[in-house]
Amino acid sequence: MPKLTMVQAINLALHQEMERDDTVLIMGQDVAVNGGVFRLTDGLFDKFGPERALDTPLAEGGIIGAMLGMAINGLKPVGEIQFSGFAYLTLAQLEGNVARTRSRSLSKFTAPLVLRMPYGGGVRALEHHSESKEAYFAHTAGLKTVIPSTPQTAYRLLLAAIRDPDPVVFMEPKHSYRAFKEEFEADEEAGELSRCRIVREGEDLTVVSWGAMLHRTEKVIEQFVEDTGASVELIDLQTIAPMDGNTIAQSVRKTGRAVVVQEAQRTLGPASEIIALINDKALMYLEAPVKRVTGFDVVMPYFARENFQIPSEPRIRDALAETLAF
Amino acid sequence: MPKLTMVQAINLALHQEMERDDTVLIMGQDVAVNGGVFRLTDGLFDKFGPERALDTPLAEGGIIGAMLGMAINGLKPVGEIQFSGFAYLTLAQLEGNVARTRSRSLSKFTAPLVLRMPYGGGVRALEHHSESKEAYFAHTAGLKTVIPSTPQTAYRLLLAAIRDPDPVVFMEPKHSYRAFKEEFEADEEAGELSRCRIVREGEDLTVVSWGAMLHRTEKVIEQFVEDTGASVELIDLQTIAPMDGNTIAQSVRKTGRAVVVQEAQRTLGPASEIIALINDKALMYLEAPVKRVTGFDVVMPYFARENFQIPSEPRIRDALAETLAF
Amino acid sequence: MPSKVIARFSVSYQQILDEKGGVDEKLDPKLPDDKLLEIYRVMLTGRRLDERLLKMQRSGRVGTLPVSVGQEAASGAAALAMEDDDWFVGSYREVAGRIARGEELYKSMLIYGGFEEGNISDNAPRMLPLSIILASQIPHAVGLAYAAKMRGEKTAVLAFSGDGATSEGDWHEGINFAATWKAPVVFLVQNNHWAISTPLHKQMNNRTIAQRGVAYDIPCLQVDGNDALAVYKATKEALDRARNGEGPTLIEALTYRMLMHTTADDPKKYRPEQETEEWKKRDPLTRFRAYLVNKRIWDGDRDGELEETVKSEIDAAIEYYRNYADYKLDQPFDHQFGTIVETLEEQRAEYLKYAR
Amino acid sequence: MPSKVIARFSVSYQQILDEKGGVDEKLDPKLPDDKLLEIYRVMLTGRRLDERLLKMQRSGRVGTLPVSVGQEAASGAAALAMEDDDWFVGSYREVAGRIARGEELYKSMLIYGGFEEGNISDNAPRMLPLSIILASQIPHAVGLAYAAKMRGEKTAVLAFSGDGATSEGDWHEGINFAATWKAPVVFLVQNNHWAISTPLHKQMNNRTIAQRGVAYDIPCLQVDGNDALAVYKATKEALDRARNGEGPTLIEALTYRMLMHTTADDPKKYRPEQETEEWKKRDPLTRFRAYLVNKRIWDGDRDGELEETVKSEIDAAIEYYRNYADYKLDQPFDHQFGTIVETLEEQRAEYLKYAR
Ligand SMILES: Cc1ncc(C[n+]2csc(CCOP(=O)(O)OP(=O)(O)O)c2C)c(N)n1
Ligand SMILES: Cc1ncc(C[n+]2csc(CCOP(=O)(O)OP(=O)(O)O)c2C)c(N)n1
Ligand SMILES: [Mg+2]
Ligand SMILES: [Mg+2]
Repeated sequence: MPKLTMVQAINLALHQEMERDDTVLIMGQDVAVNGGVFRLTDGLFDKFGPERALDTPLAEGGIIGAMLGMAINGLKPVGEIQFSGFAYLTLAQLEGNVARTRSRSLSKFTAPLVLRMPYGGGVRALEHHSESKEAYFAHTAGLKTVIPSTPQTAYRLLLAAIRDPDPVVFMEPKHSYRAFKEEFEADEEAGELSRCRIVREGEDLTVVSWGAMLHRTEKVIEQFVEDTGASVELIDLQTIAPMDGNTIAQSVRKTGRAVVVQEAQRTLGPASEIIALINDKALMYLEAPVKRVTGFDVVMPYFARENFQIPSEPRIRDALAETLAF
Repeated sequence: MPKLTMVQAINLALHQEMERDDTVLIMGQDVAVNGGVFRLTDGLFDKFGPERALDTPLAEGGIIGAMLGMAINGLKPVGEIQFSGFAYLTLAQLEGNVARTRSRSLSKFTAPLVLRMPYGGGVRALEHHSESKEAYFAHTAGLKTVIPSTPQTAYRLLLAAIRDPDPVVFMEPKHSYRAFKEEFEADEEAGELSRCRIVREGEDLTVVSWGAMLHRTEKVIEQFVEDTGASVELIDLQTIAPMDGNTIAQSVRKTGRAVVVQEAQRTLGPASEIIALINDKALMYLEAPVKRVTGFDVVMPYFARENFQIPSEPRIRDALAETLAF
Repeated sequence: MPSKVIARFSVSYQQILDEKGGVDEKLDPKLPDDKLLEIYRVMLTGRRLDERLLKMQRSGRVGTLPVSVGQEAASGAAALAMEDDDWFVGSYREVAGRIARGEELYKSMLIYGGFEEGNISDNAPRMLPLSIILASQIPHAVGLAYAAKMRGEKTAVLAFSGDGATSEGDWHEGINFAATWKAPVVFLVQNNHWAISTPLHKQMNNRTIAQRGVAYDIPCLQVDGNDALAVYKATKEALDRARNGEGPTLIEALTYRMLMHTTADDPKKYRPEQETEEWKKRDPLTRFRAYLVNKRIWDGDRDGELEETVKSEIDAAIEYYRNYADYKLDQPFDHQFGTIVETLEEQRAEYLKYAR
Repeated sequence: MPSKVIARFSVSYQQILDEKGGVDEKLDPKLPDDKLLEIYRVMLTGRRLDERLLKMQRSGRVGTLPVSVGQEAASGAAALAMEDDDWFVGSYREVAGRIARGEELYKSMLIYGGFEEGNISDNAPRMLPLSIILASQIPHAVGLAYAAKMRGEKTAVLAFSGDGATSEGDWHEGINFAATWKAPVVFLVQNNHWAISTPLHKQMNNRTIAQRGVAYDIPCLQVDGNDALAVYKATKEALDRARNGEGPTLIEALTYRMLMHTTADDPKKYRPEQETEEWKKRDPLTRFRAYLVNKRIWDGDRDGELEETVKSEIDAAIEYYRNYADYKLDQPFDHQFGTIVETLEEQRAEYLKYAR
């Protein structure tokens, strides 16, 4: 089995799906000839030609709007927004049209499309290139919002997203694009949307994270477990909405304690919803407040201070320790 | 003292502020000659002329973008978006520029502007005219998001928003525009942003709501208290972000139980953040899960089914009863 | 500063019928009689439906409502220039156009009565639901067209917007995409001179809206939008070009909103009544009827018959709407996703407990 | 279909210096020598600063970085046509323009080093920070201009964007606002023929970008953007018109991005090298220098001296940047709001516990 990075895994998923289903096409700024600014779409233009690997004019609203028309008329467009920081230009179309296509037409028209975008910090880039705003999409009924954390799950979840009959916002943790490689099954099996993944089982503490933070959190937990002997369960959220509250609640009912690690700002980030779901479904099992390790409620700082905004290993570790000790 | 509707109260606040401060101007679609589709800006064009009461071309992004330029260059624009359902077209400018003007320029440039918009259901209108998406704005660091619930508080909070040195999204519950009148002080005293208002004090249960739901909730509570003799504290959230978690937590520490009533969809609506803040600051005082009475996670239905989506009196009442009985 | 001219553009104006229904023989597309009669029927049905909807609104039987009175030629004749397989992408002021495509009259009532069920019609399968977010439909039209073109189909898309909508970014982005991709779309702007209370001169600095096509180097022209023949002819030619791979066209149809913006609006507040009076003379129905009479394919005797037919169709639609009961309370949950989502099913139970 | 033409438009092209630095005497704006020398100094400083920034990026001293090599005339000469009180609204490819406005060289290093502190300059108070969200700055420029006009000030705004940015809705919306309000803004599009890997013909169907001005009925023209005199002259005239209440102008400056889009980009993947070679011949610096030599206000002896001065300015900036220590860890909290927000102060404490 080859070892792949997340970039390679996503690229492979796109190749395989376009091969398998000739209604799938990719589009976006610089995705065709250039293979995308992060090279996620490399080789697709050469293999599938300009009609199915489409460089678009520079307009995010136009991209998602045109994608919707294509999807209604029989295609399955997989669009790329160059950085999630520019995706708010698509929100009006997403909320106003994409997410409503099925409900307003009683399923006569549907919008099977995927909007991919890299998100999050860690690449020493200019302003707007480090945001984590998955909550905007997750707060939009009618969309599914997915964030993978590893090459293998990125592959499976992207296959699932493309095959899903409804619109999926697929946010890729750019910090993890090439950060590590992983043993890999390229068997064209799709994963399941709206399901968490239990990364490791444990009895004393539930930790929930996703995207680039998952990896960092996992590392901290490994050390923490080694140091303290605690038994920690780690859950990869995977789908931000519709959120799999039952898996999380089940875990918390077992452990009685939870920590959520998120890159996004605190107020109304996914951690708030996770806590609300724990409240709904497992409050009486809680032995300590659920601890949120999050970005602060400030505008994402430029990269010199970015690392103070994004949850660091010491912050995560202290949260685990405090929650266990509570 | 005259009795005023919320429309009259807001209109009065605009008149007084434009009188008091000649850098204040109003702008938006149909706000000048027509006085706005809900007549919130009536009379301002006649009194202050076309330069300070400005009908704009039909482009929400252009409106907020131009407002930012004006604000940087010494004016205090108060813009109107005709319905909040069209305000998502402003989000890219709000997130990408308006909210960052101060932080990216170390306060050299600032954006003292107010973006007003009616939101919420209840007027038998076409699609997109009934949404409650305050969470989009509240999840945007650098913005303040305010929702008044009564004529008097609308007046005071709008004065505060206009005088605030930073950008404020001011969402007006259109269902309450003319639903009731209230005794009124027109004394030009501004309220305080980022502060809840305790509408009634109580010992057994904390209820948090805002906007049009506040009024409905208050009615239910009155009857409920009469019927059951329970002692219920009602908090008007007023500012969605930055949220006044301390006032809420203090109340919950006293009552041990809470219900949140929100018109917005459930996932990642403000109630999630309220619960998260209670978790952070008062979890160990909770004797029951915090109950969320919210819109469901479906696309806002057209108005024939709108009332099933928006929390109804029976739903609110049952939530109070269940939470007390837990 | 002297300099060399490197590109020239012009915008032309087309009118075939004059205000009295006289026809410019050289321009007359010479449509067959049944087509002409269909145009008239569609326009009249649109007019009468609007009038009845207005009454229904006033008596509380439907909610807020835009009407298209005065604009029946601009959408009706344009839609009749389409082929069956073409896609119709409307805004919300194309009652006649929707009827032309075959939409049942009760669908409008359902829509304005607050039912999603009004959005789809088996008779008009290639028609998108009303678009309320101004100009947001423009990129959709381009996507529909791209898909058709990619599959090698000979279909085109006709997409409507208003004068005000041309100020929106989506409008610009969509048309630029269409031009760049040579997508088979015809953009028809119903310039009815007002966007609610906003007159053209507060909306733009332009002499014409048609010239916006110059920004994308696509063919663009202005037509008398109250002249059904001019609208028909321009739209037909543009759709044919689109189907032949010649790319998009922008048509500005000059027309006028005779009544209020919606039932929530009062034009007295901002619009001089004599302007409306002036436009009455250019009523698309009167003119077209006069043309039919001149051509001797219509006369006063037939008015009553047609009015009667239209009335009974509308009556039947109202009756259908009045008895409309074929709906599920929890439909929002049925059509949220095409797959079962666990947490949503939990919410459905809660919803059903209170919905009634 | 015959019809009457109701509006005509044209776009003209202006060039003053040829590729060898020869001047069209009739068009020469005959700038005073010190202005000419300033233009040259600004362009050269921009070029050298970019080159050094590139090196700093390669050695990890700053992060991802766009450079403007080849485009120094389009922003530099334009900015020198401004009055002191005018506002400069850039995108991110106007290094020379920012220098022209007085921005300290170390500010660029701070920006690309990830410090907000680079965004503001006391020397250039009326200059907005870089705008990274393409075209989002266009409406800001209009708002700045509206405020100035409302107060009766005689100031104008110069707003830059790229060819790709003209596809964005914000661009269209902003220019339409400016046209409608007759706002004193000049929109200068640096058409450098590429938007990352996207060539013009995939961006639009246009012969010129200038013709986008026709969509708003504002004056529009194309200039040789590597000809500092043509850029200067067109910008100056347009700014003067704006200040005189004659409204906005759209200038398309034809230029070329000689290097990569940003340091994260590799143009070999998409761009024919001979195209770049061709454009080398039109280097704005070489041409302008030849013109100065022809005019006898420059000669080879002065090159070394100027290079020396520029180098030592850049060295000093690097030195300043290297020692930059004047920053607060919790600055994001200081400049979040202009008022104290309780909950944010709680978060500041948590932030400070871990920031280092
Ligand atoms: C994006 C958006 N902004 C605002 C509105 C509110 N609105 C509804 S119709 C209208 C005026 C539209 O004018 P125009 O495009 O000329 O179409 P007309 O109504 O004249 O047919 C406005 C502002 C909307 N529906 N969508
Ligand atoms: C709204 C938005 N979308 C995408 C990007 C990513 N991006 C940065 S530069 C660029 C190309 C810009 O091309 P152009 O406007 O021609 O300017 P140039 O870089 O050539 O100066 C793109 C797509 C962005 N910054 N903003
Ligand atoms: Mg109109
Ligand atoms: Mg470019």
